[in-house]
Amino acid sequence: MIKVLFFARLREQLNCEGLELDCADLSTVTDVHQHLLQQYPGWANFLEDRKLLVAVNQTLVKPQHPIAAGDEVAFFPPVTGG
Amino acid sequence: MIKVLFFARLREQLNCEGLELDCADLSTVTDVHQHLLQQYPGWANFLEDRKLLVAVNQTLVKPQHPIAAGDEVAFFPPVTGG
Amino acid sequence: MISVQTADFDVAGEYAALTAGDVDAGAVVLFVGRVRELNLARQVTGLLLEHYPGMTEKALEEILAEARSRWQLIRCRIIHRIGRLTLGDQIVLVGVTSPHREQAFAAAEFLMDYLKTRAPFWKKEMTSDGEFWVDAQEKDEVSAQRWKDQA
Amino acid sequence: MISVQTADFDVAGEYAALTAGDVDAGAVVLFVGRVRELNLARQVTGLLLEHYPGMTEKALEEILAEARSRWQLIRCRIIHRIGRLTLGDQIVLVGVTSPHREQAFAAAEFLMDYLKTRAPFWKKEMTSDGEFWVDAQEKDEVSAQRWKDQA
Repeated sequence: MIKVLFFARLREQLNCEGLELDCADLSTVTDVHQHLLQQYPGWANFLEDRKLLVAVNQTLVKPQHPIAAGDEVAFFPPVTGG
Repeated sequence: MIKVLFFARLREQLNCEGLELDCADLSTVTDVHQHLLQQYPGWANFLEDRKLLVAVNQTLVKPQHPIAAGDEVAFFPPVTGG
Repeated sequence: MISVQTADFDVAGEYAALTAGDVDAGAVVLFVGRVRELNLARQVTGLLLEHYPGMTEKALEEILAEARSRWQLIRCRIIHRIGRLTLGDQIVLVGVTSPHREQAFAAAEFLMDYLKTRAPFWKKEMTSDGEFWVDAQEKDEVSAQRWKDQA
Repeated sequence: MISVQTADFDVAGEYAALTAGDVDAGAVVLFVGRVRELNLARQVTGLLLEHYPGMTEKALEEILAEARSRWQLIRCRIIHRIGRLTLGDQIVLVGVTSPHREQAFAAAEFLMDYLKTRAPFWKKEMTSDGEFWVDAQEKDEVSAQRWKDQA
């Protein structure tokens, strides 16, 4: 299993803070993304935003980053702190 | 008459804080400089330092700057505050 | 040192901590970011700051380590507030000390540029027209990018 | 506002004065310069700061006016001490507030660069080998020059 988290505007758009996924068939962040789109077609408008960032285990990564059981995968909009 | 001032290292080298000069024959800062060199030959070593700055009435100026009665002319080394 | 907190911070105390008992730091630079009324032509009455607990601290530590590898820094401090803030409130503090002023300025600007583009904080603005998530600004990414070109 | 004084200054009070009752300044930058022990490989025990009374204030006012013409600044503060200072003592404070952080940083750096090359202050260092006037550094003139290139 992996843990998936959503933050800020994306969290509100999906009305979801996070969920758990069986990762047996998921080897990269892109696979996680595709899986979410298939499972929740209503999220496409929001999840397909090309500006979204993704972190695996709290480090920013690229879409081709590998995924392993126990990982924490977070999707969120560009950051706006400071 | 004009007032001439010296600061910091230059003041110590000349052992002089300032003096007054008749400015009847002095029309520029360069004239003041030349006059001082003639009147105080022992100052040449210090007054001929090309890095010296000069201010007329408390504003930095170039050697060709004009001089008038009542002016305050200051010679000093490059500044080192801050 | 890094803090992510809902509580306000005391600039005087932070300055004292950055300089106490030190005779090597010729230069101290402090930056404080505050909630301002007018942002990109919107009339703001307050902010809500969301963050990603855990990752925020990790990202800030990485940014700080990067700054320390680039410049000769003696002490560094980052404080970022989260939660609800109102007009004039302090949001963020970056403080650095260095033997040299140009390094202290560069490090403080770098820390702010990287914090703004790499640390997981998100601002929601309260305005008379409702609440809106703030969009990331292109100019912040451009500011952050110039440090990469120098590396 | 500008002060040239023998007395020490209080960073906390200056920060408060720069920000009190203001909701426009999203960014505050404070720089403090201090007497450090090791300067250009010399072991320093103290400083004597000489200045040109009257011209100093005039020069600082001109530098401040120049900064205000270049950037959108809300409040500005320069304090420079004169007389005898010891290790760790505060020498100079530059504080600016602006709606924008990049402008606050640029203005504070500009003020320090110009102050260091255009305001009539001179430092004499006390060391174990005696007292020595500090030579102006080429790098300070280079720093100041880059603002000219941008004008």
